[in-house]
Amino acid sequence: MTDVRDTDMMGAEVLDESLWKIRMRLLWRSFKRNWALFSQSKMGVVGVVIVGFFGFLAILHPILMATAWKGQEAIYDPVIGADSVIVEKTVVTEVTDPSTEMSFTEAMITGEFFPEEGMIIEVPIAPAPPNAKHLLGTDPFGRDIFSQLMFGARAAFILGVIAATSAVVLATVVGSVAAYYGGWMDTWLMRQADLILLLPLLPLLIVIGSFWEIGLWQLGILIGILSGLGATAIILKSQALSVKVKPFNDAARVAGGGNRHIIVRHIIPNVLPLSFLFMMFEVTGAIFLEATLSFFGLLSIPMSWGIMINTSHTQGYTLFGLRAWWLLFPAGLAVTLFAAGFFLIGRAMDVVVNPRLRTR
Amino acid sequence: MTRLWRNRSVALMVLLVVLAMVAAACTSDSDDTTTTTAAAGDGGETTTTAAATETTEATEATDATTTTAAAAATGFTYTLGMTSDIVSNNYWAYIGPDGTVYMQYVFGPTKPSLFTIQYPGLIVAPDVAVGLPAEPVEEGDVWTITQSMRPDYVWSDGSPLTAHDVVFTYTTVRDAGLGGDWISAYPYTDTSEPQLTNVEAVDDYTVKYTYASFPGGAVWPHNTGVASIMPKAPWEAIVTEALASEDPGATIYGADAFEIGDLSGGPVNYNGREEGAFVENVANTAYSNAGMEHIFYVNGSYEQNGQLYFGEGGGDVLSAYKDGPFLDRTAFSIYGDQAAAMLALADGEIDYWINPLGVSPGLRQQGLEAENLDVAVNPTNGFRYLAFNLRKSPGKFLEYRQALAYMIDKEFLTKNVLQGVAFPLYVLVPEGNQAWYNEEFAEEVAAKYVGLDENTRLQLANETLVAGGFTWETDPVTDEDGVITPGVGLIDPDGVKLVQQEIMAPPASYDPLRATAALWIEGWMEKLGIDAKANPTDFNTIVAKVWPGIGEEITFDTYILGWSLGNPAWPTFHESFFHTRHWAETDDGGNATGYSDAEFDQLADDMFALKVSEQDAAYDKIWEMEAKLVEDLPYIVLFDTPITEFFTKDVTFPFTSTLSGIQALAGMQGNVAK
Amino acid sequence: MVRFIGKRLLQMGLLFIVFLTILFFLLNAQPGDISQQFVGNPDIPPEAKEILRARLGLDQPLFFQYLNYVKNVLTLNLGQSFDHFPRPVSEILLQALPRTLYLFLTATLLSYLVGFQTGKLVAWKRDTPIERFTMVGSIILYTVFYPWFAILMLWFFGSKLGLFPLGKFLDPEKWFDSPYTANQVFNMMLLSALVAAILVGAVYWFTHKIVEPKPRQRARRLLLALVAIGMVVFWMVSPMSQYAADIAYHTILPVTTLTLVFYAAITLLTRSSMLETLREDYIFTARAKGVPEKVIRDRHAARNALLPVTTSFVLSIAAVIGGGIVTESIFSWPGLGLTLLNAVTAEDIPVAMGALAFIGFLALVAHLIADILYAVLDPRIRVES
Amino acid sequence: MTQTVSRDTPMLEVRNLVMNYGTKDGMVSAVEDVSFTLARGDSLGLVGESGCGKTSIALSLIRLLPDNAVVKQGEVILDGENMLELSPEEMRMRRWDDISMVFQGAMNSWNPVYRVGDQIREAIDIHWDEKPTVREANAKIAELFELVGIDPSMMERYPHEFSGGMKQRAVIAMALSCDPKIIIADEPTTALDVIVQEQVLEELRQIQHDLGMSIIYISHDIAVIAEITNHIGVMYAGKLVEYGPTVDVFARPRHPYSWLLLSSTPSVTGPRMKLAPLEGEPPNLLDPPSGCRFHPRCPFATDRCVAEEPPMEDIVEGHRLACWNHDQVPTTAKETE
Repeated sequence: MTDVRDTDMMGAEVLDESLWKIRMRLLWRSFKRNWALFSQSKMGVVGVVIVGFFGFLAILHPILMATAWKGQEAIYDPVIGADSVIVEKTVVTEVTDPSTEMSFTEAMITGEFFPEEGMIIEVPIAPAPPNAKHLLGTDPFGRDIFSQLMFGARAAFILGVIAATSAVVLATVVGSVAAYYGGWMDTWLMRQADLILLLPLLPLLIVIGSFWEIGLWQLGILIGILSGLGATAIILKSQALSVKVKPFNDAARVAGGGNRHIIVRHIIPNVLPLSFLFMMFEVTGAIFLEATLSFFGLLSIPMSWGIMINTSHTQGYTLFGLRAWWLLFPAGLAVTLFAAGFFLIGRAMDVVVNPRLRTR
Repeated sequence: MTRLWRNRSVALMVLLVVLAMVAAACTSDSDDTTTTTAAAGDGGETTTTAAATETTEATEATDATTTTAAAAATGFTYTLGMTSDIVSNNYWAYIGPDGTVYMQYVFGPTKPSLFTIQYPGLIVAPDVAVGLPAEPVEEGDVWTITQSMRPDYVWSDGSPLTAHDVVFTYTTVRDAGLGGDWISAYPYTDTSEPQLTNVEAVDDYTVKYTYASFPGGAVWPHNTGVASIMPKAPWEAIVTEALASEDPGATIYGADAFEIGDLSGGPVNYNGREEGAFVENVANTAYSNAGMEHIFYVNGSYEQNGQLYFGEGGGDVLSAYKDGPFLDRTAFSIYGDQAAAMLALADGEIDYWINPLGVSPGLRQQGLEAENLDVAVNPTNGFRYLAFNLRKSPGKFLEYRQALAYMIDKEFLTKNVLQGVAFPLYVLVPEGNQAWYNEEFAEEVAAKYVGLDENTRLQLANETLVAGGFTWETDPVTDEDGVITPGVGLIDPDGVKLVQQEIMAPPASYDPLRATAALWIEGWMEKLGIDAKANPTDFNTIVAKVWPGIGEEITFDTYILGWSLGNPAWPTFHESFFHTRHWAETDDGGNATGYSDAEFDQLADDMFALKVSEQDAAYDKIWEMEAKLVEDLPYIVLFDTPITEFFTKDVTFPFTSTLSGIQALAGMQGNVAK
Repeated sequence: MVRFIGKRLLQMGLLFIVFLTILFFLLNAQPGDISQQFVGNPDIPPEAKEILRARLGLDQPLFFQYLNYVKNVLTLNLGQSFDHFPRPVSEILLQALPRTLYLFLTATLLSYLVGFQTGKLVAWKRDTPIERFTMVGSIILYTVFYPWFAILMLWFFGSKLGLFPLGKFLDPEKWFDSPYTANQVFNMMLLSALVAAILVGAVYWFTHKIVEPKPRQRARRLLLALVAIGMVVFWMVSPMSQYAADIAYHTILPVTTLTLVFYAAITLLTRSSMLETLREDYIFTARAKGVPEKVIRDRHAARNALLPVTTSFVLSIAAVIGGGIVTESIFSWPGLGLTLLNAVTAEDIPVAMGALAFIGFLALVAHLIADILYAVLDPRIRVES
Repeated sequence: MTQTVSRDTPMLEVRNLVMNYGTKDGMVSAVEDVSFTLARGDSLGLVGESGCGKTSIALSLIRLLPDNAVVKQGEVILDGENMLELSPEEMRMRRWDDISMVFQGAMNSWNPVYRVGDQIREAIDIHWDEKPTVREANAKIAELFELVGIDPSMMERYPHEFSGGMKQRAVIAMALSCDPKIIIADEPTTALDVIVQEQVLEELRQIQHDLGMSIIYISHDIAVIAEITNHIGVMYAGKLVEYGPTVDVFARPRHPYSWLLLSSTPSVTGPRMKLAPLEGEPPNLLDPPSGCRFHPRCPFATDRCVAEEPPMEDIVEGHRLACWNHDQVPTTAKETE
């Protein structure tokens, strides 16, 4: 956190060079230094690689849709796409070759309630196992899993960014204000934070999500508000408190800076590094909540990893286990890895932000 | 360091608990056998005594019913898997506010009625009543029905079921102001049409109903005649007490029916539950219909105990069976998860999985692969549809609706998009309702749409729109090969360009079929030059927008929902959905589209004026209404899914081919055999 | 200390009521209400809807509904369920409580005990393959998508290996003629655990006065063995044992699943807490005194590392409860979480609100217990009180 | 190898001790070829700037070095036994029994969650030949507490209930609890305020005098060392540069570093002098200066100092130092112009 302060202090002393150049240079220098610290942690690098991979997937999806899959939206769209591999089967009493024949029962399942021997019925194949056309197969509705996975990555990033940004912005403001003003404002904000911290977020969101229509943005902001007023606010407040007692605040006040000026110019910039750290953990939390709520079918989102799991679960494929592995594993692993990626980055960033943790 | 113990004590505590459990587990086997022997030895007596000593609450439950029922049992335990628990043990509440399908599974077969609908032929036949439903008689201002009842029908405790029980049921419903299905069963309110003003016992076995106006087949017998009859003896005190209380309904619904010793007049009686785990029904050994013979003929005729009730009889037999109960006990084992229920079924842990939605595709696959399972596939009594708002442009323009009907390729939607889990529909009466279905007509309607390619569809739709006076900002263009480039910016006959049209449908997490259909319909609408937007909307939000309450403006564009239809033996839903008097904004009724057609209203009213004996005339009216609807298209009926059910080969049902499946008959607890 | 906790709880309790109020208005402002359930059935006339609305009090102005709600909360019956009408919400929640408590306590205690031990050992074995393996495993378990993990567990142990039942908390066949309700058995199990805990506490309390360590230890061992034997004998002779065993058997998979995830979190936390503690001067002092390494680890380092782990317990309560909902849903365990889920699907606002309030209340109580525990563990706080 | 132990043969002999820290950037030679002896009942002060290796020597003596530290060579002979060759388990039993320690930060030397008495008893339980009962141990602790001037009832209290001085006294009591041969006092008073410092030092001296044990004082404060030791070793950059009787070294510091160090310290008792600053920074031990490690800062440095490392030589009997130009060092403290 010292780096940002340096930037700030030194920026004030600049005489002949334009300010932004110096800031950029300092930023670059501090970035290099921090990256050196960060990359000491192998786990952190693994985290960056994982997140980078998902970032690549998220970007790849619109590109593929615009190039390789152009004109094939009907097949590859993650939501309405469906691959119509349709096979004609003959209705027979004794099925000898399941690829060309079907039983009366199977015929009835297709809606032909009065099947007759020798009838020819078209049946689609879904979920299809991975093949050249669908790298990860299709889901029970014939939709391309790989496309869904990439689309889900985008949804995850959007959610993570909204939740983390709103949480950290709110928490930074709340923490700074509570630390700076103290008094009843502090008491109110901190008790409120304690309460949110204690209250299980998931049941609350389950209740809100099932009675209200909640989409990706609403969920992101909701999570942001709840955690921004909660745990994150507490931690950022204690950080702000430690910054508050630093002499440059007095200097600023002597120089005639108002309260808001001091909060905005001095306290918040110094709290920011820790805020960034919390953004990482925030993303982990938000993606878990989204996936869990989607798993319960409580969100109005066209497609996400949670919905993928929900679909295979409600369609009854989860207990197929390895037989339908492409329904069971990609989405679950994606949520897990994505969360792990940000968690690992967060842990490694912790070392950068908290000098106490550096290896001696 | 002495403080360290607190940490260790926790460890020890847990260790102890674990040890205790292990110990208990070791002893459980031997205990198990002794208990079973005891229970088998002298039946329910052991159980109930134990219950009386161990639990204070259960003391009152030691009543004759339970004991006799359990003691005399000789059959088998019919184990059903169920994915949700019941919410009450009170029959009043089941017909009232707690009317879930799971309540129906457990309590449906516990109360008799004057008439019942006999499956699979959907024939109205006597249960407690004698003979066919009595004809309504005009007596001055009012219409009366005098129905005689069987003198030999008894409750599960052996006491006779009399006309006083019927009167008691009606007066309780009326005086306590009970709602829910009680109102449709006994339409006592002054807004009811026709109002059931009185029910009296002419003698012990004759009951007389008084209606304020003529009761058509839909009311008699199809509401009141098939309504549940409650036993007076166990309930009288509670009802008297309830009527004196602030909210009589709540008091009646809140009573613990098991403690009171509610009686059964059906094949089984409720025998307690373990919340979240299982519900238990036991055989009603006093069941009056035990041994009753039913014969359904292919030609639709129905014979009961050798007596012909419907049709001319003769010919091939569709289904013949005798009433039980053959079981000893029905156990509803509750699974929170569908997959778990399926596995339990495959493992033979349960005999049948009773499930209102049928089995999902993945589990169906597992079921088909399981050696020990049999399957029943049936059509359901319902459909999913797209509804227009006929109060405003463009929904109010017939050609707009017709054009869209051309565009929606239901075959493609169900086969290619929905992967064959659904089948297309063209008329409202479901195919499975054989007695009422008009296959010829349905095929005729379907023929208008089936097999058209997209270009032809577009061409037909555009022609229809042009005929209706619609124009485009950029007109559709047909090239020399006949390929049409869609138009852009559809303008209605009043010269107003269409605003964005919203298609509300439940989100994919709630119902992927409807959500997906909405997205495809969006695409088809766009081909007509309409700016459309499929909007995944919470079920509640759709309902709130479609039925905002009396006097509220209804502003939706289109929505996709599904109907599960009521009584299949006398379909009245055409009237509910499309009669002008059921407008959502005036009546909060089923007519959400705002469809209003004098001719249709007349047909519906005519149908309501028909008696149950005039089923052929009713059939004709229904298909006349259908003919209006396929032209006017307030709904575009989309598709439905079949219901697939699995059961072990150990159990036998008298028939498995029945509308909405075995679940609609509460698992046939009265007829199942092992 | 006591006053500090008390004041804080009071403030939070008041805020909690404010939150419930906001939630009440939020939920009641949502589109539609429970009377819509009849929309699905064309046979039910519109009057039925009005009757239901009147019966549930939904026809009254929102503010009156709120006053009624406050009255119900204050009288602790929490109103009547819409879905299970007219059952009081409190009854529904109390029915589910022992089941949730049982799951929650077992999983929490197990994960803390095992997680703490593992974290301790792992911190001690820094830079060994065991450490790396445990760390990677813990991070995976910690970040695993819990519902998915639960499904995998169910699939693998329940379906594939067939070792454990697939969901449910008892086997109906064994319970048909049971003289007990499941809750009686749950309560007995919880009670016996409580009694055992109290007895163990008493043993330590009374032997605490024996000054010399050796006889003290001997006395403790003897008495603890007596308690253990007592428990075992109690359950062996108890007619409830077969039922308790059935429940215990059904508990294994959900508890293991829930435990594993929190176990990972505790392990990670304990490890970093241990590493911090090991840098403290008093650890060096202990070494200089010639204290054996194992004693340093267990008595000096771990005892202090326990403090931040205890604090984190407060933070994890919310998470365990959240995980509990998923567990209950996937393993068909009819506790508070499943009650909540069922209530929200059935639009049962009173039960949903009640369950949420109850869960919040549980969290507050757990928080209080954790605060007290912390005070007991840390003499610096204890003495001040 | 049996030796008769007499007052004359040193009880502790450190020979050519070399100790390095392995770091990411290379080896740091923290202790370089240090030898000294300590007789029974004697007290030795080790003085030097922070980071000069004083504490490293202490840690080498009790063999509680950090994981990355390696004793490259040398011997630590206590009563004829090389401590560096003992097995870890044997060494553990020697700690506190033979060599106990009073630490720099008494504030943090106490485990906050256990009673002070219990923590002392822990050492007693481990090291007394016959494990005492709690009563016996408590009696001993009470005795020690009285010796260091604490109310014996305080042993039932927790560390946070002690004041800073009391904690330090209690640490001393703990150090005495097993009657060790040597006590290493590493900056025992740094964290205390001046008055308490004096008291604690006085007590330490008294105790040492009364009990006749040996003490190694480690301090950067040469005045403290002067007050209570009879031998002094001056360390610079991991090397012992001057060693001798305290009186001698103070009277006439012969190594330029000692001379500067003494000059930079105000003396309460001695003549008033102007303070001479010690200029420059201690060297980087990753890459120590060639020759004499002090040469970059030495006012008397010559080419030889850069090229050759001066050996440790007896200048006067019992007074050794390592400097090529020790005769250049003025006899009086440096005066600034």
